[in-house]
Order: sequence, then structure tokens, then C-alpha cells
Amino acid sequence: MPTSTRVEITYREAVRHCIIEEMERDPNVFIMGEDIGRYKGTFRVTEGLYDRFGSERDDFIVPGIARRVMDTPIVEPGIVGMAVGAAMAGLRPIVEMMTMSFSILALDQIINHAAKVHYMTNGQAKVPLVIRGPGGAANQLSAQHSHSLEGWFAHVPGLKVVAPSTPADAKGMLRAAIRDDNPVIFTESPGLYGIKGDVPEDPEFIVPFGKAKVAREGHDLTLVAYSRMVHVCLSVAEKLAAKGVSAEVVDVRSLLPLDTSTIYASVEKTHRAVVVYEDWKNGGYGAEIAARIAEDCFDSLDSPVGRVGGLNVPMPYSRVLELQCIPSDDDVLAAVDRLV
Amino acid sequence: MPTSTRVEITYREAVRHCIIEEMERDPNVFIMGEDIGRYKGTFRVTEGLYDRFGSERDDFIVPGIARRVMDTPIVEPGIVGMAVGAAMAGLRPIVEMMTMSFSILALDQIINHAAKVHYMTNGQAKVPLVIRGPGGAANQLSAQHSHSLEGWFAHVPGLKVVAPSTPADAKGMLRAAIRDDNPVIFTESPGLYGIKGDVPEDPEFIVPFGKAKVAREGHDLTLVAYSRMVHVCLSVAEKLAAKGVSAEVVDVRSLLPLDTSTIYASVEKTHRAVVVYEDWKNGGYGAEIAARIAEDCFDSLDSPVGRVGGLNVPMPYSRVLELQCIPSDDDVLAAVDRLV
Amino acid sequence: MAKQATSNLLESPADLEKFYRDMHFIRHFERYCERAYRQGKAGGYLHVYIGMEALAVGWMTRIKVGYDYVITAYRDHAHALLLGSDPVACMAEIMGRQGGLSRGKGGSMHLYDIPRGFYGGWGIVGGHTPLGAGLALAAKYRKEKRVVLNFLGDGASNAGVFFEALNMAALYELPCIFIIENNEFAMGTRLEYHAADTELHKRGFPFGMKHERVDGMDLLQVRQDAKRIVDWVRENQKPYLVEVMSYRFSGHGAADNDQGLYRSKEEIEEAKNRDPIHLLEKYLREHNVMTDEKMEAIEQETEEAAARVFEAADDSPHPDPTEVYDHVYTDMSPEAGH
Amino acid sequence: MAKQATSNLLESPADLEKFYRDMHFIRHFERYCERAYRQGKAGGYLHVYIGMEALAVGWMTRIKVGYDYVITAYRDHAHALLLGSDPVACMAEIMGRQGGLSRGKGGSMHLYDIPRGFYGGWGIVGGHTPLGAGLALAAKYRKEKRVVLNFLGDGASNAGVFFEALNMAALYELPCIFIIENNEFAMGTRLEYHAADTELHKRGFPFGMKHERVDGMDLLQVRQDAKRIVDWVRENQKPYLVEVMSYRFSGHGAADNDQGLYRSKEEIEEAKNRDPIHLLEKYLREHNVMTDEKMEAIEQETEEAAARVFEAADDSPHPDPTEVYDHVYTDMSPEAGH
Ligand SMILES: Cc1ncc(C[n+]2csc(CCOP(=O)(O)OP(=O)(O)O)c2C)c(N)n1
Ligand SMILES: Cc1ncc(C[n+]2csc(CCOP(=O)(O)OP(=O)(O)O)c2C)c(N)n1
Ligand SMILES: [Mg+2]
Ligand SMILES: [Mg+2]
Repeated sequence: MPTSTRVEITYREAVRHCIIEEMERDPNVFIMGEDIGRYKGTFRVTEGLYDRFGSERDDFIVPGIARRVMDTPIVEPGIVGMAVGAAMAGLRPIVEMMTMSFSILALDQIINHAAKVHYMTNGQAKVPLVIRGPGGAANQLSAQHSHSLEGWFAHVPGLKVVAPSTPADAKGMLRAAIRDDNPVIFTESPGLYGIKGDVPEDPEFIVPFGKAKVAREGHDLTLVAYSRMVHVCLSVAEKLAAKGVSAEVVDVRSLLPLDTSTIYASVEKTHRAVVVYEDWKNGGYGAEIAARIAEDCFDSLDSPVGRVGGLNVPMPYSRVLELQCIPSDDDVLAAVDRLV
Repeated sequence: MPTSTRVEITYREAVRHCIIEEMERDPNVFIMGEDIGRYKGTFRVTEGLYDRFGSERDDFIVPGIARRVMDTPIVEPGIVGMAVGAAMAGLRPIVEMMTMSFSILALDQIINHAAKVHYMTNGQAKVPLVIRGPGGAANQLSAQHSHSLEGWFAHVPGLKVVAPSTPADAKGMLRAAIRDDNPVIFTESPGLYGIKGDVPEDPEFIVPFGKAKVAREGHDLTLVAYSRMVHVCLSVAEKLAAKGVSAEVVDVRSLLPLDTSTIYASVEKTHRAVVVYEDWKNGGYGAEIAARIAEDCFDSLDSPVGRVGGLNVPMPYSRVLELQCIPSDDDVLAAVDRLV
Repeated sequence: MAKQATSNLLESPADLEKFYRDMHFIRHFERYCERAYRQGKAGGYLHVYIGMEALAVGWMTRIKVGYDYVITAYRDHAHALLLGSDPVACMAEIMGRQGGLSRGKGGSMHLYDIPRGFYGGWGIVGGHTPLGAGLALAAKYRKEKRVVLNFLGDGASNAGVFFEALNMAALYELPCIFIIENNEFAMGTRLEYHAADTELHKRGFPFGMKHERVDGMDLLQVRQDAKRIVDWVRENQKPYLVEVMSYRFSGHGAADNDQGLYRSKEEIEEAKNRDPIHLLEKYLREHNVMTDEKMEAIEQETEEAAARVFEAADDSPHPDPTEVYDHVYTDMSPEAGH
Repeated sequence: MAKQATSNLLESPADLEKFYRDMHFIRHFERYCERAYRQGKAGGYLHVYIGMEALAVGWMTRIKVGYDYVITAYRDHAHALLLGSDPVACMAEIMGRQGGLSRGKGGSMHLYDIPRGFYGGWGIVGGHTPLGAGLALAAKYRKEKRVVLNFLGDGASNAGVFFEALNMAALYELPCIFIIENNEFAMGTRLEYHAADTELHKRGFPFGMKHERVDGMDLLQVRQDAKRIVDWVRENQKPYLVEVMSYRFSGHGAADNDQGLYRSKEEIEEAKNRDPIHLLEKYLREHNVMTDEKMEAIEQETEEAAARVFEAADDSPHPDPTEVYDHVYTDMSPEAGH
């Protein structure tokens, strides 16, 4: 990695800065979504973009709608479909999903259109498209607004799916996503927007897909996670250290492509693994990761591969109940206890 | 199981007969979908229903649209949404998806509406809804028409998901589905419609959910599958028998709820397992089943749990390429070879 | 003492008082919701109906409560209250408590009171609109004479599934009234930035559906239009699309702190000239139905009633953690544990 | 020898001959597709354009090939051919061969020829319509003067996403022509059973979009309307919704063997009175543009040309099994193996 000055910024800023830098670099990069322009985005990720890219008369597609920071109606299928068409014709759209939960409405457009056209055309058409937004539970958003969908997307050939956990990774991977010629699902987490971290200022700083990262080294067991759950695992590792157990934390970062070598190398060292994810436990992508470890590290494993996932219930509104659903330090600790 | 006369009928007939019997039994049961009435369904499952339930003037909701065999426009979200509303108000709709591939368009309605309202209302409203149709690849239907989606559905709390492999199970489980007060995803397979089997004639014959079935007994290894892949596994078991290897085949039948005890009992006997599914290998529901076996039968396993899934590519049109994608006897045999 | 009420009243004095009371109660209730949110007693997304009271009161008082069906989006408190749901149960739900309509599982966006015909309470913009058509289908299937009020927002009226529902409702001639609550904003997006033509009632036209734009601020006008249309739909058993013009006085949700991004203070003040409560007061005054003192008294009584509701709801305990698994299914539990 | 062509011709004799040839060629091509299907050389779903030739010929001859963008659903052979795609590559694709436009990965429903501006070839009913709006967005974003022809079926015109696309195209003033190919059927469902109002062009109305119903059988009329509308859209850079009336002479797809379920033989015969090829022949005859002998010769030449295409495509090898992993991504392979 090139040495470059680093600044401490939030995850939110990391995403925003990357979008701005890429839009400045490449006139074909633009962003569209609900309330992202004048309203600055519900999570304020796109703050400042409308003014920056909509300062001249010529910058508007029609009066009030900035050409490169396009406010849209609340029509996720239509938005994504339009972005796919624009991408096929040479633009590089970034679609903000107000929350990734709403991408459920656009799944046909994502899976049947964005993900397949490169294949169906045998490479004639490509879809350089990024779909990004907060994924996962926040604070009492209830059953319809708290989905973790990255596991579904990671099931779909033709998509790439990433879920960075730090500001630096967010910035570096979003740049990789925007420059990628394939459709990329970029999952943020409402719980991560406020966290801070050192981020290289280099406008060419890229974190390539398909590389997991050892977020903390350890030798007794491996915790495998992505997005916000990495932080839960780091906190658990801290608590385990106090008990004399040394946990390694692998931050998957990129679900598709998945870097199994880094995961396997860790498990082969520690002989034990727990996979942690916020999504519903049953059938989440953690099952895939666990199944692979169990199969491919069979001879190295001293105990069964553990899994910690969200409870298999629609997300309840009550905070008391909601907290039951989202995996916590204690849940991971309990899984570790079952293991060692 | 009560002794009752059995008749040999096709899978298609089993589904059709069950629908007719349940519609005759309960005036609240009705079926809706695209081209299911006058046109009899593209796979001819609903043949005869329009005439049977649309013979009197009163049987029509408006002229030409039979009240209980409702032809719809091609609007999967609208159809499912309408069915959910009707179900909440006390009807028991069966929605035919022309192919389950099109249920992608209706996922918001299925997941955010059908699956959640019982929970969100704390039990005030229920959604007795069956969504059924052919799922999986057929013959050169290309990338957009060949999806296996049962794994996605099985990930969603609030849904029940079944995928019977025989005419008898199709009839018995469809009856269970129609009488169930929860939304049920009932996956058929285009490749199964023509197969024949003995089916009890008893109009109360039910195969309850959550019970897997040992489709063939064996002691050297366990093949776990559902829907059409059960037949692939049975054929593989036959071939293995010729080589002196005794394979047990477990037909999962019901993905959610999942009967792990039957699966585990088999694996604890054979010490080896391969999970076979037609869906894309990466992130398919087979990963969940494999992860569970690997975790819960850890001490019984003599080798890693194998998996055979569809290739991780959008389904190509060419028959030569398509046949590469769908798991075949040889693919399962190869997985068994890696194991033993 | 009040003078004799004028004789050409559109409604009985008793009814007028009831409506006036309801509108005040809703507004106070909503203010207590906002307070609950500020105090951290309510979380998530919370959307109040302030400024739109005449709309719900006018329409909901024209149906057969408990017989007709009502469904709406997440801005749903007024609808539940007007169907007679226990206000404490509503507020307790909004606070996520055991005493709530759904024992805290639904929250502000997901109120339901099925015995009263209230089918929610839905969070996906536009998503519930085909459900409303489905409720109407059930009624028609059983050859009943129910009517469905299917409320949605102006922003929701762009959603594809809404058009699918319109076509099906017209095709099958379902007794469903699609009511676009046009409050001029979809979150931070002004009507003209989300709809190519801002006359949203026109969306009924391609389906041969009766459609019109009506007022939503003058309660007595709302009541008249509502009666005419509800009666027509009940009688003819065909759908109707109504665009009701209103205005959102509050932010989009309780967390919307930056309204300057999409509208000016002056615009809000201007809109408040048509505050539905003031319009009704004007009528009551002009027609000698009620004295100013009486009006003030009602305003205060309803404030106190809302305060009592708030307190009572706040006394309700949080759900027991074990309840998390209840009612995922009617007949089984999901697999437990992390 | 032919008499002198009359002087009030709408098109030049050379053009007329070209169109006549194109229409015949398309029809023969489609017949060979059906033959390929019967012989098991094509599989899956295969939908031919027989009876609708004037529609595609009329519209596709009014755009700038290779500059303007075209997108349609799965009934897409004619569109590709008219944009100048190699007929052998089209047929080979339909047979799933290496010589196909997508080396057999797409098939009949998924023809693409991007250098010619042909963006497919899509199988999800209605699903491609926002993509067409997106193509228009790209053109407008780059400040070009392209026009997009966005074809869809009458059945597809009920799909929610189509309305979302209409609204956005009108809101952003995109140069997109939505062309509903109204062939009176959506698979086995007659127009009046799927659309509450069968005048589908009305669907442009709620978005303030220009909209009209035009004929799709009389080529010269089609050409006139197409020119007028394409020119208007190019000039004004705004969308347009056109409903083009046609009729499907064949079954829905090659496997649709039971057309009696939704229409009578008489109806088909009746419709054939307006067979676009015969209508053009009548014109050619009445205006002395072409002798019957010449017409017969063209019919035969195009038949032979289609036959040669069929043979050449059939000579193309099947893809190599290893190709299955190619082009899932632009820059990496998916994980291999079962
Ligand atoms: C499908 C979907 N997309 C986005 C959102 C986020 N969202 C919630 S409310 C809202 C605005 C809706 O406006 P409108 O329909 O006019 O209703 P109002 O809030 O004015 O009552 C948005 C964008 C959502 N809930 N669902
Ligand atoms: C979303 C979806 N639902 C169902 C189908 C199955 N299907 C394919 S074509 C078709 C009929 C479409 O009719 P229309 O849009 O009029 O086009 P036409 O075939 O007449 O050209 C149907 C139902 C599909 N491909 N996609
Ligand atoms: Mg609004
Ligand atoms: Mg058609």
C-alpha cells in the first residue's frame, strides 16, 4: 500500500468523500436515489453533493433535478432499472437505496437485469453499477425496515457483494466498486456511519475485492464476520483476552468474491471457528461460510464450526425485543463457550 | 397412515386433484394466477378448473373472470398483494406462479407483507396463502426463467417452504399447505409434472410439514435432497449399489420447518453426507443443511459434508451449456467419490 | 350562553362537536407521540397526522365501522383512533409496550385493529395498496356490500404496484376507494419533483376508473365528498380514485429536523391559514354552534385526555423478552436462539 | 413488364421494394425458427413476429441505426434483423450455437447486438421498460440527440414497473418512445381480460405524456406515424407513448398448441384480411410499383435466403462446455464446479 497521509473521518464521510472524488474524476459517474439531492439523504451521506454538482444552470436535467445528483420518486424497481439501462449505455450510476431493505422491491431488476446481461450478451454489454445504502437493523425500525440482504445478493452470480466495516475499507472498497465494470452491492450499516477511523487521503486509494482482512490476531479460535458484526467480534475478542483466550477476528469484507484462503489460514492456525452475522440465522450467508470451513478445513477442526446469527423472527419494534434479535457480545461469547 | 385405496397418477394430477378437492370442501379456497382459467395454466396444472368452477352465471366475478379460478394480468406483485389482502379478510387463496422464477417480482409482497403480518399484528391477522408453481430449470428456458428460489424463501421467518418430490407427497403436502393458516411456498418442478406414483385417494390424506422421509435406506453414506434432485440421488444410489456402496437417500420435503432429526439420524448411522440441490451452489439452502450437519453431527462424521449444487452462473440457453449447470448423476457420484 | 345555532347547518350540532373533539384529540395525541419520541419512549420512524385531521375524520366517519375495511401506510395513528381503537393501546404500541395493539411488535408504523376492520399500518411505500384491493376482493367474493378505504400518500402514488392494484380493482370491479392523501410532500421531496403531472387523481383515468380531486381541509366539504363517494362505491360496487388535497404541518417523521431543505417557514404559515381545526372553528362560530369558551374547553379537555393516554400507556410494561418468538406462526415456533 | 408507378407514391419504389423484401424475409425467418423448434434445434420459449411485420419495419426504418437505441421483450427477432444484425448470427443464437450473437448464451428471447444499438431481448414481462428509460437518460445526460424505441407488449403494459418508467421518463423529459405492440393477446389472455380499459395509450395521460393509438398493419401508415413521432421526440426531447394496433397470427410461443382456448379460427382468418404483407401488396399493385411476378419472385428469394440462413446457422457448432463460465463477470470467473 502506498504511504499516504491519513485523516480521521467517519464512515459516513468516507463514503461521501469517495463519491465526490469519483464524480470529479469521471464525468460518467453520477448518483441517483430518493431524497439524496436537496434533502441530502436520510442518513446525510450525500450532504453537499447537490450544491457541488448542481451549481450551474446546465447541471440540471430538468429544473430542480440535478443531472449528476438525481432525486427520484419512490420507485426502487424503476430506479434500478433506469440505472441498468444508463449503465449499459456507458454511464456509471451509483444508486442510493434509502435503506437496503427497499432493495427487495428491486430484486427483479438487480438479479434478472443487472446481474445477467453481461452473461446473456456474452460480454457485449456491461453494467457498471453500484447499489449502496445502509443494511441491517438500526433502532426500532420494525419488521419491514431492518433487513440484512447481503446474503441473498451473495447468492447471485453476476453480482459482487461487499460489506466493509471501517471507514478506510468503506472508502477503498467503494472506489473499487465505482470503478468495477460489474454490478456491485455495497452494504453499509446504519450503526457504522458514526464510527471514526484513519483513512488514506490518496484519491487512488483502493481496497480490492476478494481479500479478507485479519482485524485482530489470535491463536485459540477464529471469529469470522463482516460489517458491523466485526466490531462485536472485536469487542468479544477483547473480553476473551481478559479471560486468557486469544481470538483472531477475520473481517470478510467481500462476500462475493469470497476470500476463503484468509479464512482457512486462520482456522488452520486456531482449529476453531465461529461465524457471526446479523441476518436471520437460518439460511443466512454465514451458513455458506460455515459450510465451507467445515468441509475444507475438516482435518484442522477441533470442534464444530459455530454460528451466531440474528433470531429467526421478523424484527419486532419494541427495543426490548429488538435487542433480543440482534447478535450481541454475549451471544458470541456463549457460542465460543459452547466451542471451547 | 390410514389404509386407503391408492391410484397411480402424475405429479401434475396430484396437484390438480388436491386443488379441486380442497375447493370443493371449502368455499373460501380459490385459485388465481396468469392464464390459469380459460388457458388452463401453461403447465396445464389447472386444466378443467375453469369449467368446473365457472359453470354458472353466478360463478363469475365479472363476465369472463371466474370467481374461484381467477385469471389475472401479468402483475406478480399485484397478484400476491391482492391475495394477501384477501387472505387477511378470511379467504384462502392459492396463487399460481406461472413459474416460481416470477416470484422474484413479488418478493416484497411475500416477505414484507405475507410473511410478517401475523407477527406485526401479534396474531390478530393471519395469511392462509399458498404460492405454488414450477421452480427450477426446465429445458433451455434461459437465464431469467430457470431460478430455484426455495432457498431464499426458506430464509424468511413467517413463511413455510416445501418442495415435494413425489405425486403422493405433492398431494398430501399441498393439502397441508392449503389448510395451513400461514403463508406457504409450495415448489413444484417442471421436470416432475410427468412422473407417476401411487397416491391415496382419501380426500383427507395429508403429509404434514416438518417431516423428512427416508426415500431409500442405506448404511454407507447419506444423500440429502429435495424436489427433483431426490430422483437424481435415487438414481445415484442405484449406481452406487452396483458398486457395492449402500447410499441412504433422505428426501427433505419440507425446508421450513426443517426436520433435522431425520437427517441427523441418517448421518449418525452412515457417518457421511452429501447435500444435493439444483440452486446455485454458493449460498443455496444446501449450505444451511450442510452447515447444520457439520455442526451437530460433528462427532459422527468420518469425512467432510459434501455438497453438490448448480453451477454459479446465470442459466445459459444452449442445451450443452445448460446441462453443465444442472447437477447430474455424475456430479453427485463425483462428490461421493471425493468423500469415500 | 351560545346563541341558537343557525338552522341551515350541514350537520347536527352534536355531530359537529364530536368531529371537533376528534380533530383536537388526534392533534394532541400526535403531539404526545412527538413528545414520546423526544423522550426516547418511542423510537424508529414515527409519522404524525397534524394538519391532515379533517381528511381522516371526514372519510372515516362515513363508513360502517367494524364492517367496512380500512388500510393505510405508516402515517396511521388517526385512522386507528377514528375506528375506535383504544387510544391507550395505540399509544402503548407506539411506545412498544405490552399494552399495545400488537404488544409492541408493530410500533407506530404498524398499528392494526382487525376486529374494527383496521388492517394497518404498513411501512413499504405503496406496498399495501394491492392488499386493500384484496380486502375488497374478499368482500366481493362473499357477495357482501362492504367498502374499502385504501389510503396512500402522494409519494406512494408513483409506486408500480399501486397501478397494478388500480388495474385489477377496475378489471374486477372491486368496491375499493383509493384515497391519495396528497399532503404535497414525499419525505423531503415536493410533489412536482416526484410526479410528472401533479394531478394525481388522473391516475385512475387509464383504467376507466372514476377519479377526482377533492379538498381535505374543510371538514364539512370532506364529509360531503366522502359520503357521495362511499355511497356510490357501495351502491355500484366499483372502485374509485380520490385525491384529497391536504398539507403536512409537521416534518415527515419525528426525526425530520431540517424542513428548511424543502420548504420555507412562510409556506407552512400560509398553509396554516387552512388549518382544518381553524376552518371548522370558523364554521362553528359563524353558525353559532359553539362559543369560543366551549371550543377552548374542548381543546383543553382533549389535551388532558391525551395526557392521560400518554401516562397510562407509559405505565404499561415492556414486553417480556421471551415474547419475541410469539406469533411468527399461528401454529409453531421458529427455531430459537442465535 | 410493370406499368409506370403512379406519381403520387408515398415512398420511393426502391424503398418500397426494400420494405416488402424485409417483411417477407422476417416472416420466412420466423417460419424457419418454428421449424427449428419442431426439429428440436431450438428449445425453451420461442416467440415469432408473424403478422406484426409492418410494425417493426415501419418503426425501425425511421430511426438512425447504430445511433438510436432499441430495446424490447422476448419477441425480438424482427427488431434485431431490422437493425442489420447478421441473420445467421440471429438464427444461430436461436439454435444456441457458437455462431450466435451471444454464442448461445441468450437464445431466442435474449438477442442483443450492442454495436447496432440493440439492447435486447428480455424475458421478464415489463421488466425492461425502465432500462429503456435509462438508455434515454444516458443520451440526455450526455446531451446527445438520440431517440430510444422501447417496445413492450399489451400484457406488459399492466406491469407496475412500466408505470414507474413512464412517470420518470416524463418527469425527467427523456427522449424515449414507449411503443406498446398491442397484438390483442398476452399469452392466452385476451386484451379485455387483462386491461381494465383496452385503450392502452391512455396510460400516458396521467403523466402529461403525449400518447396515441396508431395502426400497425398498414406499413405506409405506420411509417408516417413513426416518422412524425420519432421526429417530434428527437426535436423536443420528451417521451411519447404509442399504442400500435396489430395482431398475433401465430400462437404465443412455438409451444402454444391450443389457441382454440382463447380465439376462434374465424377470428384469425378475419384478422388475416389485414395481413400487413397483403396490405402492402395491394398498395404495390394499385400503384403499379410491382408486378405480381416480381412479388412472387421476392417471396421466393426471401424464402431461399431464410433457408440458407437456417442451414448456415445449423452448421455452427454448439458452444464448448467450458464456455459456461465465460462472461459471468467482466474481470473474474465465478467459483467453478458443482
Ligand atoms: C419502498 C419504500 N421506499 C422508501 C421508503 C422510505 N420512505 C418512507 S415514507 C417516504 C415518503 C412517502 O411519502 P408519501 O407517500 O407522500 O406519504 P406521506 O409520508 O406524505 O404520508 C419514504 C421515501 C419506504 N418506506 N418504502
Ligand atoms: C413477470 C413475468 N410474468 C410472466 C411471464 C410469462 N409470460 C411470458 S410472455 C407472457 C405474455 C405477455 O404478453 P404481451 O406483453 O402482450 O406480449 P406478446 O407476447 O403479446 O408480445 C407471459 C405471461 C414472464 N415472462 N414474466
Ligand atoms: Mg405525502
Ligand atoms: Mg400481446
